[in-house]
Amino acid sequence: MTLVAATGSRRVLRRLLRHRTGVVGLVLAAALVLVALAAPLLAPADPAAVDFDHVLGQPSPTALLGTDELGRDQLSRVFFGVRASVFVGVVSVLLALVVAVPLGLVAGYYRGAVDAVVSRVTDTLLAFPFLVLAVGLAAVLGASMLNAAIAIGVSQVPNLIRVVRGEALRLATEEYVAASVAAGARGGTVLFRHVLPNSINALLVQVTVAIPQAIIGEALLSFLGLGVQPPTPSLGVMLSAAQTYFAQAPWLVVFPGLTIVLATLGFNLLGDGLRDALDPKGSR
Amino acid sequence: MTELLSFTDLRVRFHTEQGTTDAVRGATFGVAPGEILAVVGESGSGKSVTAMSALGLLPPTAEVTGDVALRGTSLLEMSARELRRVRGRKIAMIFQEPMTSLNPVFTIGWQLVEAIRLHTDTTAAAARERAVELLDLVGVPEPRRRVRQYPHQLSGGQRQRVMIAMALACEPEVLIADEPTTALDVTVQAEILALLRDLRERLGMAILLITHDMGVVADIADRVVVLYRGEVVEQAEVDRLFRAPAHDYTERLLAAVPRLRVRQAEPESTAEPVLHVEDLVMSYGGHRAVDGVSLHVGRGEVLALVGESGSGKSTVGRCVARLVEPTAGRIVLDGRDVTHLSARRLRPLRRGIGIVFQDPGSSLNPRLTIGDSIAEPLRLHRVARGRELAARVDALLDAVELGSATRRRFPHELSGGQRQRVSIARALALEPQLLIADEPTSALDVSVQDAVLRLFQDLQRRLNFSCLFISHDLAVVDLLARRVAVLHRGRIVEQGERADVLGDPQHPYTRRLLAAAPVPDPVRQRERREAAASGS
Amino acid sequence: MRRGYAVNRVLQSLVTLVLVSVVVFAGLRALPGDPAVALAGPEADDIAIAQIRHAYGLDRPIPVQYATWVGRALRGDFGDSANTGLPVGEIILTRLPVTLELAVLSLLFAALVGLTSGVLAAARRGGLLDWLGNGLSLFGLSIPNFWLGLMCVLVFAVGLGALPSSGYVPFTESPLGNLEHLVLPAFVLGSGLAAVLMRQMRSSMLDSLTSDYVRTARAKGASEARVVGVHGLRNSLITVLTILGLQLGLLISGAVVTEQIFVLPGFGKLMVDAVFTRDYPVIQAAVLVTATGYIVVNLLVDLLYSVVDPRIRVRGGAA
Amino acid sequence: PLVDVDRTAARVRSSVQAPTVRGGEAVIALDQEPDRLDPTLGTTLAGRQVFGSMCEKLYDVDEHSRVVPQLAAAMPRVSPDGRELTIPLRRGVRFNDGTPFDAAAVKKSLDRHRELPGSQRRTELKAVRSVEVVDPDTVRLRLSEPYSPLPSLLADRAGMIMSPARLDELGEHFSDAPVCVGPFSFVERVAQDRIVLRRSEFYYDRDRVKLDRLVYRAVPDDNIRMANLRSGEFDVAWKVGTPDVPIASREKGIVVLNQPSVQYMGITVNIGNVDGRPGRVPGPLAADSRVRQAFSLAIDRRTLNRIAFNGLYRTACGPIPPNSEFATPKTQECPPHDVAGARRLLAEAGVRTPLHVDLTLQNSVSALRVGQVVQAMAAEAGFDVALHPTEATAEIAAGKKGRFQTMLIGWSGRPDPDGNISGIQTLGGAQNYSGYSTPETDALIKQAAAEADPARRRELYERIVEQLQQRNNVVYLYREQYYTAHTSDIAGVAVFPDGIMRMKTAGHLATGS
Ligand SMILES: Nc1ncnc2c1ncn2[C@@H]1O[C@H](COP(=O)(O)OP(=O)(O)OP(=O)(O)O)[C@@H](O)[C@H]1O
Ligand SMILES: Nc1ncnc2c1ncn2[C@@H]1O[C@H](COP(=O)(O)OP(=O)(O)OP(=O)(O)O)[C@@H](O)[C@H]1O
Ligand SMILES: [Mg+2]
Ligand SMILES: [Mg+2]
Repeated sequence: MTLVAATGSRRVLRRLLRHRTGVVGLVLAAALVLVALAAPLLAPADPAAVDFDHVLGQPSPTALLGTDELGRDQLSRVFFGVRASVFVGVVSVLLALVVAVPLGLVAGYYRGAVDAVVSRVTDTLLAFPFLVLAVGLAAVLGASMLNAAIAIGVSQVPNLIRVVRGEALRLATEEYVAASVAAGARGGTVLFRHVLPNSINALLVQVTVAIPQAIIGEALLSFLGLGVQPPTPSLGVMLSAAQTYFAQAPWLVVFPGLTIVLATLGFNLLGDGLRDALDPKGSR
Repeated sequence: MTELLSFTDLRVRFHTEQGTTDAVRGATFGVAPGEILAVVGESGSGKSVTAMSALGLLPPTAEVTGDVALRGTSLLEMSARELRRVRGRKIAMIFQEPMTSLNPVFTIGWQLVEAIRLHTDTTAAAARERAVELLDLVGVPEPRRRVRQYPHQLSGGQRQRVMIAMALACEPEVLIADEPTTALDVTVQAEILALLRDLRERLGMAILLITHDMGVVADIADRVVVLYRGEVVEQAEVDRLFRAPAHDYTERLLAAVPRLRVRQAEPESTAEPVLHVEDLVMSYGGHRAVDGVSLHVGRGEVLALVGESGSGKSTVGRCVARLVEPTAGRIVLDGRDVTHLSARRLRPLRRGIGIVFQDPGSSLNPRLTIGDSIAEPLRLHRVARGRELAARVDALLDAVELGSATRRRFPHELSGGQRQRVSIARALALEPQLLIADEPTSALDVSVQDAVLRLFQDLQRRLNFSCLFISHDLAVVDLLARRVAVLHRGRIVEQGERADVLGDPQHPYTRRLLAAAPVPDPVRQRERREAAASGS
Repeated sequence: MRRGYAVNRVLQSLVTLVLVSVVVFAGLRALPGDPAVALAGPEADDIAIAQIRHAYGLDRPIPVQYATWVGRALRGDFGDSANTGLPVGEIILTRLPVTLELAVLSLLFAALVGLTSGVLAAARRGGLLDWLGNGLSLFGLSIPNFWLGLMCVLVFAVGLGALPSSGYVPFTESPLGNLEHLVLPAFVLGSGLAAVLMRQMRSSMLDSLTSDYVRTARAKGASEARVVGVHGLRNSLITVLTILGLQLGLLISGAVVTEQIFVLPGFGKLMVDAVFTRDYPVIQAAVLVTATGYIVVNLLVDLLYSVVDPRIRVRGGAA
Repeated sequence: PLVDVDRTAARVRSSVQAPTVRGGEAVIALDQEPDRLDPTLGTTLAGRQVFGSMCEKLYDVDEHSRVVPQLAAAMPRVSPDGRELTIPLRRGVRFNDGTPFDAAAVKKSLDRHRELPGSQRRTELKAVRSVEVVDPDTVRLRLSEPYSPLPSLLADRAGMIMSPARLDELGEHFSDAPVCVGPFSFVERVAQDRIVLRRSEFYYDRDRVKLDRLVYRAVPDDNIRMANLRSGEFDVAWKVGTPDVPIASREKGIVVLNQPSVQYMGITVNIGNVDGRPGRVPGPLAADSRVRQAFSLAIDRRTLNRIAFNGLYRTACGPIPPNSEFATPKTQECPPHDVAGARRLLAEAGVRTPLHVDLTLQNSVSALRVGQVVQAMAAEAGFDVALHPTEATAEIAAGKKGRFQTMLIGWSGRPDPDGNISGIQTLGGAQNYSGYSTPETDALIKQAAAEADPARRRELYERIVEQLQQRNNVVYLYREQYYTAHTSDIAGVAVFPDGIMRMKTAGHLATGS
């Protein structure tokens, strides 16, 4: 987190806490993370415990969010679903960042041969649709939540590379970059202290939109057998399973769906808040 | 006297992280039709902020009270629509920093045409013609080629003149010019001042001229307002002000004005050259910006590089710092050929080179605090860390007359002059062997400039560093430099000991340059001007 | 120098294509699920499988298979679909226009909605428009395409009967019919992209709007619309352009779900079906087509970068 | 519950008849893209649906799963030793390109089925040693051994006869423009989009054919298929998802047909399949039949059907479907749901519980649902089942290679019991994924196939099923039921137990309303 260090983490936090929607985002995101961590404590029932006598039960005092097609408690499943989805969402994006940011920066800043190599490899990766990539990775890596995160992360890498590269191309022409070079900064310093912080806004947007995409993408991977292993739920898996019962039990769609919306909302609002908190010109 | 534009008890306060800053504290003054009012004052005294408040261009962090009125109509209470009709048409503004104030992605022709067509029903073609005309008017050479160029392809002075042309596009009633000649050499400056004078005469334009150059004040102003720490401390006719300054600060200000008086030659220096440039050529797409420049700077020596705006001074500086790779020629640093050295090999050498960029605004990372920007070179070369680092940063800030409170601020929260001083502090942080200073005092008022120059001399004596000093202020050159090189259209036309070049100029351009340097004395300046007018 | 750049890029593109073809060729063969088994169907016996393996040359070494394939491909022959027996080249040529049309329409929709709402949201930061734009975009981000599509079918086709629920009519056959069939798919496919564009546009725009040149534009007396729509926009385009370029490619291959819902005979569906049936000839050719698409689009984007931001054009090496 | 599902499932309805008019077209939605339209090479059920309208066979099955003549004029005459089948052909029949249909054409097609490299029919016809033209209206099949299931196999793709003219013209590429005898003839195929057929002028029974055109489209998603049926875009939708059946059945404007199938789904246990060859698989599940029996006892098939399929499928405990003429009470017998018994068996076998079991299954929503129910039920008896969703082709590859411990997989079913048993349960069977067989059972299976007398065969199959149930290398779970929907604007669409929609007599209703 060079960035936060560069601008003073305490200052950023203070500003974030004063940002109205940012706080809402922070609270939502924190709540999700908390639910993810504490799912076993919070869940009123075992998310895998079936009850074949009470399938597709409507929300009721005993099962607050109803029960699913196997009679499992939907509330508990949502809690555990958050756990899987948030994990995949956050980890995949982090992974993608770790790979894409350095490559994109280097390609955009140095251009020339490095750029050619990075960009062509990116093109190659992009040529494989997510599904093809996912099936391949599923085959190579085997099934686990972490592997799902890796597969999604890999598929997000080329996008992020191109976004970061575009920013680096633009920012490399700035005079303060020249100033830093003139002061004897190494490429890494220039990139991480000057170029990256100034492309943070574009990056934040990409990251915050990537999280819901990862959550939805995970459903597909789980379906292919790469993601969470049933009966462990994830929000995406719950949503795709509920599709069949849409007419009979709409609540099976509504609650996981709403939770995804909340996650999207939370991370995006947090992103907005961070953006403003990190922006020295921010007025609020 | 009816005032065209009047400021009444104007107060501007900025709400920032570090609390509130009172930038302007109850300023009251006005400018009459056809009047040229100079606003002078210490760097950071609120000049630019005052000017910008008139057109409602302050950032949202600013809280403005009091009133600014155009012909008695309050500008602060105007609706966005009404204000838009005033902007550019009735009141035009030239911003202090031309580098960042031009849109980087449009050609300057486009930007001029826009300024013209926003308020008049000119056809696109006619507007284009007019744009060329305007560029010509402000003395930009080859205007037809220039209209197709982008801001980054112009020199600092050229950009500044584009800003001027843009402001004049609609012949406004009031022109607010914030340091309009900082990047211009004196010959061009003289032309611009003549142009302003002419506009005033022809159109009765009122001009509010913010400047720190007392020579310019003496040359053109009718009246002067002196701002000090956000307050108007003195208002007077120009002659009276120079003759009998009433306020303490004004007195100090005038006393600090450097005067060009060509001091005696110093003993010939025999120091070995630290920097040696041979036949340097830099061409941009066929256009030779620098065309066979050779020069050398000895140890402990200050070489002043003067010359017309756009003559290639900054380009020479950039080449020497190896920020661009020259098209041809050789650059030898401390006996080492660095012309084609790789970035990695160059890096250790960079420690010994400090650079002050011509445009302080864009050379500071907007996301780093001032303290971090200044500390960067120290961190990079692991010179200091932790508390020691903080102490050194504070000392540097202090040396350039900025309080240590500035440390936590961001570049956009500073005034132009303050940013320039940050840039100087950063360049000096490593106590370099060679300093490349590109117009380092252009945005400084004379009192601060005085302090900075003294610091320079001080450091130079102490550290015996060499300096490539790019400037258009001949008085400053006279004060600092041992030798002077005169650049004209990419070539060195004259080079030698300061006393020789300034005292006995050989090349016609040098002579013109010296003749054009304004004298900070309104009476004498008027005489010189009249003499020149009758002479030509 | 520009021409040199272009030539260089074309050469690079060829290398990329070779790279892609090798990766897809080798990668496919590394997938579990023997293609011969897949081709033979679930109930075939071993002899049939062996015969199929032989018939498709799958028993030969991979490099030989690759060489044969490349040799034919260079002559424009991509073989026959292993699944349906139809010529691959022909299949792709009939599928591609559908998806291209869908992609272009949804891109138009997304650009129109996403960019304008992004610009408006930035211009009216914190205002009603900002809230509205953000709300819609978050909705667009978090609702899976599948659901949106299904809802659209249920509401507009089944419920209101206003639009057809499936199928495709070529433009040349009936322009109106063509549009009718693509309105919903384009909306569904474009909604996610619109949301991403909106967020990115808003963010870049907010950056531009605090800059000095925007202040200059205001000082000139430019209307707020002009300040935002011309000065701000142009400076925000770099990032947005990147996203647009990426998405155009994504749209082509990512149209699977939409094509599935609206029963469009598109390229995305072709590719996915091919993956699941291990229809090698089709996958190989299809991936090559997407790769070419990306290469072209990214080349355009790179060239546009320097048009949009002239500084990128002339920058010397950062020594 | 909107509808009594048990009653719905039991109420077989193969077609709805009403007066119809000539003309018009029907759009038929399949759940899968048909593969090659070549009877010799085709493998998919979707492909068979299309053949159903354009390629008639020597024999057909009727709604009671009985084999009846189609292009043949009568049931085959079998020689006393059972090694010769003489088939009289229908006269005055033409292919849809006008070529006359005769014994030579039949021989050409049957030989192609037997010999074309990559033929999918080779196994089905492997008992046939030669095909002879007796006279233009008669063919004779010589068999290597008596093989009773043959006529039932000739009631499917193996019995489809292709136009010899077209075969000469296109050879291997017959699927580019297939021509057979059938009520409809092939017009065009736009890959991944549609297959269009047209009413044939040459068809011998054309007077009963009402529709002018058929358009087949593939729509894999159940919901989308139904939505398009509801919006009027489609006329017929193959396979209504079980959750939707109760709703669609009550819906005005929609007719739901219901036909039990001959297929089954079960859990195959890998007992001796190591890399596709016989070998030793470790673990108590492979080693001890008591453990497998415990697994079978642990599963409550009725509840499984209720939970996973709304009770709309049928439980299955053996390979022979109840609608088969060889079904007897004994072959339909089911083990009880007996958790206590299962625990006891595990204890007897000395297994430490929970016993970990890996279950490979296809990554479809319904398979996953079944898997999770099984997981929960087996857990009660002491099995810890881990699910491994796998993509379909990879699953089959894993099955063939023995790379699984247990696998949820089924068999599409044949009208004759032998087709559901021999390939799966005998040594070297192409689908013997469990890698298990015993010489005694193999012999019995062979004997049953050779037996001509139905009563004797029934007896033999009772014994076979009993043995299979003891082996439990395949734990049979349930049998699908085909639910087909069409709009109430048409009538005459018929679905028989072979799962093929017959469009021959389908047409739009006579009255406007
Ligand atoms: N990146 C560039 N592309 C094209 N032309 C350029 C570029 N940079 C500078 N030039 C041209 O080179 C010439 C010299 O520019 P330079 O900035 O060195 O002038 P200067 O002497 O520093 O002028 P000033 O005093 O106005 O700053 C100018 O005519 C300018 O237009
Ligand atoms: N956006 C801002 N936020 C906070 N403080 C600001 C901001 N802009 C200006 N200031 C402060 O207001 C004071 C006046 O600034 P202003 O730019 O008017 O100075 P100036 O008189 O123009 O100086 P100079 O001659 O150096 O340009 C300075 O102390 C500066 O630090
Ligand atoms: Mg200022
Ligand atoms: Mg310069």
